[in-house]
Amino acid sequence: MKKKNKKLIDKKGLRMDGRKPDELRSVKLEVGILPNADGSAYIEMGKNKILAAVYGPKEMHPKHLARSDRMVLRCRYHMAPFSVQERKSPAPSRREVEISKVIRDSLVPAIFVENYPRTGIDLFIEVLQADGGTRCAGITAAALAIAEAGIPMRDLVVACAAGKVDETIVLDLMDTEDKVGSADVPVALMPNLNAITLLQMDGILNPDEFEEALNLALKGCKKIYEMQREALKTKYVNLKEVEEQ
Amino acid sequence: MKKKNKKLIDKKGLRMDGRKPDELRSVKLEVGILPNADGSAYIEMGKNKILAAVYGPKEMHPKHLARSDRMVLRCRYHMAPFSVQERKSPAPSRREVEISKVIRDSLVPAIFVENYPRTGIDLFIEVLQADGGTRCAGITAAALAIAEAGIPMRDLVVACAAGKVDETIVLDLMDTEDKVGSADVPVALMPNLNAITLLQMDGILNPDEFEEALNLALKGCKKIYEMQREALKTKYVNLKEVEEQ
Amino acid sequence: MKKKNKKLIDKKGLRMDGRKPDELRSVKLEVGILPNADGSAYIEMGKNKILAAVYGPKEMHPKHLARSDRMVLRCRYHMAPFSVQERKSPAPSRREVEISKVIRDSLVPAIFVENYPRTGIDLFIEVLQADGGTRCAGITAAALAIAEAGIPMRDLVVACAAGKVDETIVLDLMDTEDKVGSADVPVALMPNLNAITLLQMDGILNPDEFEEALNLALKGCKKIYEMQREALKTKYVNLKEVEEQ
Amino acid sequence: MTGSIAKIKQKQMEQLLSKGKRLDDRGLTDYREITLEQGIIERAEGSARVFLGKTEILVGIKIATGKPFPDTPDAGVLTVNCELVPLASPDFEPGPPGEKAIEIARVVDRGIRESKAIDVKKLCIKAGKNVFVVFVDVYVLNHDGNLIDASALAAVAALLNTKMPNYEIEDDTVKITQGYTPLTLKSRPITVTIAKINDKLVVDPQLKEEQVMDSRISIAINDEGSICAIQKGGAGYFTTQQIKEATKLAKEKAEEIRKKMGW
Amino acid sequence: MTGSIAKIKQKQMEQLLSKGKRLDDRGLTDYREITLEQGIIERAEGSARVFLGKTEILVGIKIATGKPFPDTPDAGVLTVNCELVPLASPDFEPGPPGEKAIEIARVVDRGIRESKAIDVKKLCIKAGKNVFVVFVDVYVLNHDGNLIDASALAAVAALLNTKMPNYEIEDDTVKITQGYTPLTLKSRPITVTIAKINDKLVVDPQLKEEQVMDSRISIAINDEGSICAIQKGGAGYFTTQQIKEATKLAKEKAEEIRKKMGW
Amino acid sequence: MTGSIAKIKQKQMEQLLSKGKRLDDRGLTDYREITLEQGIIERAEGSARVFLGKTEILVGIKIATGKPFPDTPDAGVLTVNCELVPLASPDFEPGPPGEKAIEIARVVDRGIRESKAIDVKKLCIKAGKNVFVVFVDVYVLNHDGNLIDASALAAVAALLNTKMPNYEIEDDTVKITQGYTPLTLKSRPITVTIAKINDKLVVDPQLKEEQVMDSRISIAINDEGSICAIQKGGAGYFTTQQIKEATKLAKEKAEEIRKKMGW
Repeated sequence: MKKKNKKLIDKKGLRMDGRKPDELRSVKLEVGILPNADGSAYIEMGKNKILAAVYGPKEMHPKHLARSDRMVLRCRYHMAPFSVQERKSPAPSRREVEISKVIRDSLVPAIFVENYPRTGIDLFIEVLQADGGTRCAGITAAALAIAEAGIPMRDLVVACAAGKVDETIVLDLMDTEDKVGSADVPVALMPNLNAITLLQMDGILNPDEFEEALNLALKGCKKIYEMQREALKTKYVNLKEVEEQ
Repeated sequence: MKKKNKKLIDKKGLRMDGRKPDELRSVKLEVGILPNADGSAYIEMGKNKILAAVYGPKEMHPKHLARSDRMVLRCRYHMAPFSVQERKSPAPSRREVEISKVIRDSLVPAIFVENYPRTGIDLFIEVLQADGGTRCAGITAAALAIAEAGIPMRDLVVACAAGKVDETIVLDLMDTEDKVGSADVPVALMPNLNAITLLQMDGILNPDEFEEALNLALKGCKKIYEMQREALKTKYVNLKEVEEQ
Repeated sequence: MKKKNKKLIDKKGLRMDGRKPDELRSVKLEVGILPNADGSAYIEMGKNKILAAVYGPKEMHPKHLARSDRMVLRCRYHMAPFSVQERKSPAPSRREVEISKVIRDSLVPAIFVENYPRTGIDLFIEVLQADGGTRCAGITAAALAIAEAGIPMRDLVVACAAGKVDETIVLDLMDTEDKVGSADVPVALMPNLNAITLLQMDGILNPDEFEEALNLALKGCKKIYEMQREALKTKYVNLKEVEEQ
Repeated sequence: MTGSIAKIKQKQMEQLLSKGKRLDDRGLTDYREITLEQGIIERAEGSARVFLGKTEILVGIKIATGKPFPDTPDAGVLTVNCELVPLASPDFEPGPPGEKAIEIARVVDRGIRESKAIDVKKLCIKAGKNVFVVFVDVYVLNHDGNLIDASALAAVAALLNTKMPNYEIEDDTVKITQGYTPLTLKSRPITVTIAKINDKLVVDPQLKEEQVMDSRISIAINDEGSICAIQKGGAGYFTTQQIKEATKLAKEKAEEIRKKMGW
Repeated sequence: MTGSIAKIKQKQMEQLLSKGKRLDDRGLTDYREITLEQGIIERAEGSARVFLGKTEILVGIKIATGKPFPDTPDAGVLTVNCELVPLASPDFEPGPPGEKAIEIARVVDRGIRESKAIDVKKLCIKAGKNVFVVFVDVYVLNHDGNLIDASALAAVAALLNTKMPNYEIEDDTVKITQGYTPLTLKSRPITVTIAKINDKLVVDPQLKEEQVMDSRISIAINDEGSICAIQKGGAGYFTTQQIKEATKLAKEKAEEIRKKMGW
Repeated sequence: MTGSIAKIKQKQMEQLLSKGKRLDDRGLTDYREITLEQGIIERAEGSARVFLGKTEILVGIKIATGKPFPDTPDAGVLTVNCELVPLASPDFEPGPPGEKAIEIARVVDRGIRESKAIDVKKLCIKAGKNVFVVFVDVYVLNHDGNLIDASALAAVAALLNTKMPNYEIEDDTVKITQGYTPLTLKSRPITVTIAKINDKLVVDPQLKEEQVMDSRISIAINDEGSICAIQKGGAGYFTTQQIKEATKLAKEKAEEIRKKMGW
């Protein structure tokens, strides 16, 4: 349900948190922060705080889930009970099941799954605090975790949403904009292949508005991609420094 | 709980839907209506609308359920959420678990299970609309589905209930008669072997009344058996016509 | 929550059921009472009525739970729905899961698990009536059931609680003392090895009180151990008599 | 039991049966020894333990207050649950009730409900608001066959032993007061199970007989000798003649047990 | 289907597609035959059955009264559930809905909810206390691909066929009265699924096409031709250009279906 | 870890221990480095993150209103839940809490409850009707041993950081109003875990030590230096002498941590 009472864009064209329509929230990315995981990353995007970790490649267990022609990616997107306003039961909701599926579908195209038959990797995304756009932020972090695990990738994957609030197409909706606004379009992109691997929409947009939102989301993706590269670089520079000591 | 307020038999000895005490509801049978199943059938009996489908014989999965000396029949009787007055949760109720078991026990005697060790067949009965007597109608349809799947049978199985309403022994109780009446006796029969494979009773009957009800139910079974044969014949005539084209 | 309203110790220093602070409730032990089990025992301790049964040693099922270097003990502590004041759902509660674990940890040290690799035994403890101290009484019965099953043991295991009510350290708390008292310390002991295999505490005790309670519980254990030996002797005398007939 | 051993056992049993004998020297229509104790779980509002040979069943009754079902606002609630407690048999596993436990619970429930043993109207405290809920928990402690008859008997015995809490209604809230009133039963249904083995009907099958039987039929008989529930089980069949024989047998055996129980 | 057979099939399909042809002789942007029946489940407040080629979906609508969500006290509740009934395919297993069924339910839900087809305010009986709950149960009876479009179509058709119970409020309690009032829909969203196979876009994929497709996109179009929900699925990707093509195609096909349905 | 490798590791560890040394150069009674951050989850009413060496625990506190338990109508509700989040260890699997997670939750709960850290009477809004429910969710983010101490510490730290919503009662309904009031704790229990390896007692076992330990004992100490909860774990035993040593050690280490935390 979308309500229309609140004023989401002020007279100066700025949003509730002072952003311009095409402005991202502040993003913080860290790679390799969970010692036990084979790969891991942490993202803050506005007030979103999300961890992603990868275990594998490894033998599939149970075995009947293995595939003779490719690696299997299992994905669990999950919200901590304290990540949202009303405490969420830790049992996976239908929403979490669906998001786990679309995130998996958004990442598989970037992995050379056909090169590692019979193996599997487990991806876990934990939302510690949610503020709108968690699936996109989760994908952005997950791609870094997969890269850190040393799993060969065609390209990184980066995700960002655009949408419509108060008749304006805006980038990277925060929680209130998502709930009260009139449309939300999350998009995931393999930036060098120009391939869209996640696309969903909620709300109502005419075809022109949709195209505008899609293009804005893609722009957002490309900006975040630069930060992803930076985060990976930082990680490996640090690593090199550690090794050189 | 059986209530006694309603008048279920009128002065002319007719029932709420105009039937005589020993009269069946109208029955419609169709064989082979679900393209993916190995065998399937559809029954309408009064307002009951029920589908039955068979998959198999096939390897049992999981394997430890296979039996070295016979075929295993698994059976799931299930009601659609919209099949009854108050929406039913799709999770199997205790009632559905029990009925699945007695239906299985009513059909196994008709199958040459000893000839197909280590295999299994799955039988699914879906009640799309319920109007009393669903287990009997389900058995009648299921036997046709098994036959259509080409699984060798000693005999068909056909089922029908009798019971007592307003001090009268009646055939084939509909929903209100079942709920408000004083007894219900569902019976399944292998008609050529004269073998009773399902027998249950709810309510109170003295031994004479019980015998009367049982005999009436058996009569009903034999009538429906003729319709079963007709339905199979129609199916194979149609098939032959298709083949001859 | 511990309440302090009730008077649990009277002017003569006696408890609600007339016991002295260091007195056990009456204990009744029987060995070998469930014909199907490989070993079984029954305990009454005050109003506690508890059955324990052992199946095994046997092949582990499912196999991946087997251990190449030892026998696996599985333990289920469970309360009958009618064993407590308010009917308890038969589904295992978190409390039952935890108690199952600590009981298992209290018994494993007594079994030569390293001598029987790849095997398993199942221990079932059913509380038919609960009156405080069920985990201790359950352990005492379970050790007898394991012994009766012929599983080689280093020592028996015997358990008893001590605690604090109305500023007094008391032995073997019954239900009201457990709920209204200020501390409860269940202890399990291998009496010949002087080895403590279960130790828990609820409530508040200063270190001196704790030591006093621990010592009192150990005394209680040693008394019950004599009854355990008696019960086993009775069992085997009876058995001999049966054989000689 | 593997298939081949089962077949040898079955042969032996069939030879005995053809001479009118059974493994434990009973006649074809004899029950095993029945022992009944009532009130052994003081915490429960009612309880009974039944031994049927080596089969052992404990039933506990708990009474709670709750809401009526919307379609019967003036009736209390009867709930029967059966647990095949894993200590009763190597074949029972922990976990929620499977189809076997559910069938037992539902057959026991049907016998009590259809015989109108409990006057559910009397369990109503305030129509549409508060009623008593009677929980009948059937606990199988040792399994040596014919769980249905032993469970049904223990359930009725436990109900006969049940005390209902007294209560007052004060300002629309139910207050449980001191003391108890016995629950009165309007009928004492008795369930008799008959197995068909090699075309012979045998009463009260023990476990080894159940393992080779074709099928079984359980028939509940009320105080007046009428039938109040039937359940056929097992992957075999009965002829009409066998059904008639079984109902006659059930009536006789139920009267015999009723006499023995003093009901 | 094993990997190698799948590869041969895929090759054949790709050769056909490169000539603009499909396995069943359809054009790339053709739907299979659509058949719609409404009102076939009289017990339900609304129902519809859709055949899309051999894919068969039955949707039943049940209306209940319940409490509103705390954050929307004056709005009724819409609940969409999807069951991949095991008789519909050898690949469906009994059990609670898995991710595939949940995705279908949520995509159908989104199409209805976001198009504002149902005025949930009109389902409010008494704010904060009583509202109508609309249960949309999607029942897949035969699976031959494109379950999303068939389910979405059947759900809207069933809602168009739904009658709401009349009621009165008496002393703060809701009383259902005689008769019904039709549920009016403010929009009739139509969902169009387009699969990408070997870089070609094909409308309404059948099962064999789904088994080899790279990915799919489902687009719901409302009465005004606006987009009201999108879901990309499958382990492949789309280019921006393909997305544009797909949205254009979806709009055309939705209009075509709308005309056919007379909506 | 396979059995043989485990045995070699165990040998090495035992040799070190016999010299009073540990794998990471700690003394037998030393804790690893403890880092505490509070308030990092702004959405939660309270939160804290504890690092104990590489072990990482995040605890979030959520406050809700609910009904009291019937037997304590004037007391709020404390609920502790522990999730062994699968990203924390290759040994953790998704799914409902198993016995390990349940044990941690219950030991953490016991420390808080038995020390009377929270005055549950103050969580009562209207006796018998409305109370506050305090959800303590323990989230294990990296597992390197001694989850109990780290969880217990993070839980108390998160509660110390918790703000309770203000409220008014208007016509029998609770209305949450602007602003917050800090939750005050009456005690700050600290839990100390001691493992027995090869008959030596070591404080704060890391994961590799837990894998070879005989058994462990966790002891919660309140502000006054009294014991408020104990849990022995692991398939080994303690002598009476070792228990006495462990309780003494626990008291010392708890005071040390209390000082470090400034509690």
